[in-house]
Amino acid sequence: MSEAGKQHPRYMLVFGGLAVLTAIEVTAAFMGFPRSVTIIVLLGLAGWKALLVALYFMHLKWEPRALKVLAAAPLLPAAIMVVVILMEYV
Amino acid sequence: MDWSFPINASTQGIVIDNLFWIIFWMTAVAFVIVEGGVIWFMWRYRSREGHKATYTHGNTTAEIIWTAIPALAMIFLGIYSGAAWADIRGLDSFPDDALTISVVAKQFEWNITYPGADLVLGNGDDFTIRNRFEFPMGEPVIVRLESEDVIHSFFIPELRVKQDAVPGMTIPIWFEATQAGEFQIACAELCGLGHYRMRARVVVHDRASFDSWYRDRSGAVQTAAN
Amino acid sequence: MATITAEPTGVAVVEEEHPLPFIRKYIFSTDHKTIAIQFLFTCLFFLLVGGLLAVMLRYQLGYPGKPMPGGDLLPETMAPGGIILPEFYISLVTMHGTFMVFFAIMPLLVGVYANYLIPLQIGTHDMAFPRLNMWSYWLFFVSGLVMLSSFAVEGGASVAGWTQYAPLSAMPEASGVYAGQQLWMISIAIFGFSSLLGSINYVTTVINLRAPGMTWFRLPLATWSLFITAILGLLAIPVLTAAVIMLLFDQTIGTTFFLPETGGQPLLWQHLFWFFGHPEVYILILPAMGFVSDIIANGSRKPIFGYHSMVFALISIAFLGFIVWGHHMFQSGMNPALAMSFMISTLVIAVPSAIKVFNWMGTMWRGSIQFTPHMLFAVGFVMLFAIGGLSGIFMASTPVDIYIHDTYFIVAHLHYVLFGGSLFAIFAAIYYWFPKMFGRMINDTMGRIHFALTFIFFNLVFFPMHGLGMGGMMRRIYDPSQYEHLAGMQDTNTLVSLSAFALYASGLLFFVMFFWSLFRGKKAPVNPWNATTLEWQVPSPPLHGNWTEIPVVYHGPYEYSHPDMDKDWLSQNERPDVVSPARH
Amino acid sequence: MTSHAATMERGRSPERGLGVPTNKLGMWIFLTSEVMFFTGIIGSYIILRFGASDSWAAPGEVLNVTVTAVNTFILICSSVTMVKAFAAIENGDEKMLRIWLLATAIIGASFVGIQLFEYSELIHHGFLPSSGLYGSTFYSMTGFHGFHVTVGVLCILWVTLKAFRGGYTQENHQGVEVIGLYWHFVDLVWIILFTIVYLI
Amino acid sequence: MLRHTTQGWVALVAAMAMGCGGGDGGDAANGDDGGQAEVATPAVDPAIAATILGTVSFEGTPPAPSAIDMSEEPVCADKYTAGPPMIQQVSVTDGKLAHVFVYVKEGLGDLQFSAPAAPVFLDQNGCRYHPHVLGVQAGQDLTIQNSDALLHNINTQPSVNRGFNVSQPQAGMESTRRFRSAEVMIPVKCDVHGWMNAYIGVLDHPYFSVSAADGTFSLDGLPPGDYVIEAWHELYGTLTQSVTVGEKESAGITFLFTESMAGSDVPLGQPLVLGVHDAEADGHVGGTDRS
Repeated sequence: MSEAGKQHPRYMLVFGGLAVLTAIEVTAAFMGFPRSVTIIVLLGLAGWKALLVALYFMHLKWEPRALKVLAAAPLLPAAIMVVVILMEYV
Repeated sequence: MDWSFPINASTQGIVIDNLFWIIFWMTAVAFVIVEGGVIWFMWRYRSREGHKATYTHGNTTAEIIWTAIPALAMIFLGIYSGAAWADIRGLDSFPDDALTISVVAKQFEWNITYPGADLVLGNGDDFTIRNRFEFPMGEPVIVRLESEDVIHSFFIPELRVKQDAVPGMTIPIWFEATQAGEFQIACAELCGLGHYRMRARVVVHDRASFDSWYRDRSGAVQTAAN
Repeated sequence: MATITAEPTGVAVVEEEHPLPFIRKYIFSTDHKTIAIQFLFTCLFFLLVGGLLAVMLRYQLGYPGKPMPGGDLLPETMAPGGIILPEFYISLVTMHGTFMVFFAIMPLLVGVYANYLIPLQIGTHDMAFPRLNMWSYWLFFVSGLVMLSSFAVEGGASVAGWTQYAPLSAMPEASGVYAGQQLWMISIAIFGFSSLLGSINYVTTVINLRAPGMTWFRLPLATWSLFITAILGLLAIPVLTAAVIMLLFDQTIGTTFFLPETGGQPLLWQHLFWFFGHPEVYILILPAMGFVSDIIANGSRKPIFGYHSMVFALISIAFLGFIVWGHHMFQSGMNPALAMSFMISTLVIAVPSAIKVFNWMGTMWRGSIQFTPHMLFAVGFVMLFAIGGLSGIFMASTPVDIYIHDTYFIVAHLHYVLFGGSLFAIFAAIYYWFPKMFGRMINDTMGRIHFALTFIFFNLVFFPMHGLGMGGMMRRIYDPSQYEHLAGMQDTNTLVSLSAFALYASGLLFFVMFFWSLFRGKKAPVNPWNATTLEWQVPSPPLHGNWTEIPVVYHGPYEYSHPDMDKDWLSQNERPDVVSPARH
Repeated sequence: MTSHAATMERGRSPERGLGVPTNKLGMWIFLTSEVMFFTGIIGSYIILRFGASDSWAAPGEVLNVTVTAVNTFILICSSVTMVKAFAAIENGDEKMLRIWLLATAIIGASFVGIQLFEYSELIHHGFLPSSGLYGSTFYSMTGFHGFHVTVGVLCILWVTLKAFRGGYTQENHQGVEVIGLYWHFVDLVWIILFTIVYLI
Repeated sequence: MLRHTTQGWVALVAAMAMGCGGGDGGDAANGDDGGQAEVATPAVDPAIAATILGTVSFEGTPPAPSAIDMSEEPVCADKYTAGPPMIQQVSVTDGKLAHVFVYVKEGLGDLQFSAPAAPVFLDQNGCRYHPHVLGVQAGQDLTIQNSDALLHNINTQPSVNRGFNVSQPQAGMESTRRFRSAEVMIPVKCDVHGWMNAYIGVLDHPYFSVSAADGTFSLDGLPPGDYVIEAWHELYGTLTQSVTVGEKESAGITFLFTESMAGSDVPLGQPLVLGVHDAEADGHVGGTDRS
């Protein structure tokens, strides 16, 4: 099947990463940083974790480029939708 | 059958009507080219014995031309409309010291609240009239639109004014009437079974008659208050 | 001059290897062709329903407050003594829009022809996921029935307009409709899932199952447009599904997404709806453009003019479709600065549309045009779509939209695009592919008569609406005579109504002809229109599995009137032995 | 344009188009539309929250972050067991496949269980879908995610059953991979939800 | 429900056939299917039946009536030759209060009464409801008529019954609806004319009455026994009295509303538990205005 089959990524390493990041998130949320900072940090961490899952667990890292593009495609309209509607407030 | 606009009685109406006719003539040209072309081709190139179609996959020059021309037209239109829009609805287009009137829509009535003797809304001496909207011509009027229940739309055809009234929002619009007369507010956004009859009387006064009307109305309210 | 002697590749299925039992063959079939035909019949039924609703509401507008003939058959809650009640009128308006958009036009374009054409035109056996395909149909069927049943429940069908603007749609105490509103939401949620299954199928199939040699730029434009459409559906319809479910929650379990009391936002609904709704508009027109491209090339016996720019126009329209939705909301209280940017993107989208129109004309130019019904309808599409596109420019310009927004000018515009555009293309497609689908021919003369009647009455119905709109007649009003500025327009409204009845009648004529040809039409040859695309290389109708040996593709889809050939068409799968005529 | 030989070549290759097996491609395409579905719901949440931020309580006040953090960890675990299952069958180890799949199903189910428990607690304390925007968005987002997890669990159980029947081999195990993709996607969505719903 | 549903389908089919085929539109008009089981009435023997007669009087000065601005509705305005119509929440004529809904709140035990066949009428005339306050028995037909040549809509907002919101765009139109269960009071309004309002009291027994202009009311044909009688007014809330009547007796009671009661809770849409003595029987029922 997909090339991933031959050389397995170190799943346990990724798992550890996710666990640690989650822990960091939970603590960071209650450190009492200024709200804006907290939000940025948390979103950053969440994005990182999401990326880990997508790249390693979903093997996107080893997929052909076309599939990477296809997987990322909906993020564009999604971003457009949210950002544009948020412009109501500016 | 009259297929024309109702008379125009506002300053923004002039802009809107001009723009409408500009677009009308632009599209009219395109209309003639397309429809005329299609019909002529249908006749000119109808299949006949021993006549074979020309084998071509296209012509880049032609395509560039008929891409560029509409593009230019649209750019022109965009700039023109953008400017006009800014003058009518732009946040900085609002006059500073205009008579401000609050219009609250509900199924299926327009409640118009006037600022009372002190000409400031919300100072106790405001008075509200149901389905009757009176204001002076020749000076800008600001309307603060609200809705109690569902979405309505504040539409006065002769003034070329239309704006939805959305519950939970206060939406200001301004306009300036150029002639006195009696018109109607119509609801232009489906708001329920009474939508088709959600109308109110609009009376545009000249300054003098507006003053007298306003005086007895607001005066009346004050006596009631005392 | 060298003459091409060509011999086609691929072997079509000629007899069913293992015939299926009735129920698997006709009811729960997984054959894309059977499913397409199931869609066809269901959608034609909903088309009739939607048209009937239109006839009723046109009666009220033509003869306000007069008892409608046969109206006394309706219960007292709809039309006491045949007099249509305002609440029934607005539910007619709502359901007319709903049925036409969701249950007639869209599935006619996508459900029927994406299913039928894609596997045939790309040269494969069936869809990538035939079972999902079957589910897609049956879910559609259920959602249609749910929508239909909302007429029968207490309080009647939805009255909030097909756009279901909150809070009217979320407040039964304001609309007077309880179950009807909820059924609308449920039905559309099911519908969303159905079309999701469809889209997955179409996209996957086109990407992965193309025949050898069927490169992206050898795809017929019909398939191209259906592919793009499927992508639009994939990305837009889930948003609607989410939105209707949230609205359903507002109606039932007391959430307040769109109710202002606790900070909910009515405008959010409009944004979500139109974020779906505008791509939806292109879902409703792109396939039509694809069909028309195939048919005009065939009917003019010429390669399509500017194939590549046609494809890129499709793609750019689809992409722009995601950033123009705000032009439905210029007067909705949306931030005026936002309106400005939406206006620009909207005007931009006019350009690719113009390219397509001119390319169709370029295709007809110096062609050898045949006056078959499908060609007539395709040309009719070009003429009427052009009008619809041009009238769209008026409302794209924000200041003008202040006046014409929510007037009959909009109604005229959208019907020129959806009826004059999509539905004409659908008629063209039905005439064009009928022989392939059912193995019988439709009588040309009958077809031409149907075209003439439809074309004339269509324009009589919808062109005057521009005038009504300029006069300031609002949409969805039950009785224009209530307004001074509309008082003078009753005769126009009556004319429109009468023409509308005639238009419906000519529609009925089509149905008669359709079913007559189904049983009595003369047998159809394999390739009655001398067309080049692959679906014309299999028997009419094709059998389950389409091909025993997949064809190999050598040419673009529109090799008509090649100078080096005696016959004036060259099928995509014909192996040229002397020279390759593909010159681009 | 490509020479005929080239196109034949391209045409004949077993995986045309993206060079991805059809089932997998189908799942990925389905996931793209799932992204848009969740955009509809999460996007509404973001927009509403921008508009009326005062209707939200500070993190931890209403919602129990500790329990949910544990739950998040559990879901991540289930993702790991899922990839383990996939890795196992890629090496042809059908026994481990069954074990890992079973583990995934059980862990996934427990996630749903804990979420239901959380709901009952919240409802007991009077936090309902009808409690303003906070309640509306919270229950919709987590509810739809929970629904997706439940569906995932059912599918995994079905795959597990097939695995016990020996339905998957080293050569042919697309089913495992495809359901795996869905499962990881659901996990991914939760990672986002946990952050924006519970921590922000 | 089912009846209504079939009606709807008939409609649909009929519509399909466009003017051919059968099906009766008739009186499908149950905003609420006439649900309640028709129980055979244990006829209250007229020989022993008692009567409660009484008057409602008022103390203090009622709020000044204000004029209704009907200038935008000439059709209605023209019907008022003698001066403009007045909003009259409180109509007092020499110390007697009209528009008071008086009914037996407790004491009937578990007697069952079947709804009378004759409908109760609510007329819309001159953009006012006539009568302004009325009672109807659960399951009894309520026939709403439009005597104005313009659009009225009848928007009821009950809390225990299913509400309805129907319109009558033309003069002479009639709609018939029913309420399934007892509810005092159901507010009725016309959204087209904001000033139009009325109140409907729904009971599952026939012992109710509305005080006339002279404040009098009567509850006839009562079985002997002790009763709690409640008087309801849209502005002054409720008063209750206990009264005992023997065979063929005729007891007289009076209710006295005072100016000071203005603003007290006005119960709307209170589900009634008849027969059971509830704590609310002391004149101040917790009002729940539906909003």
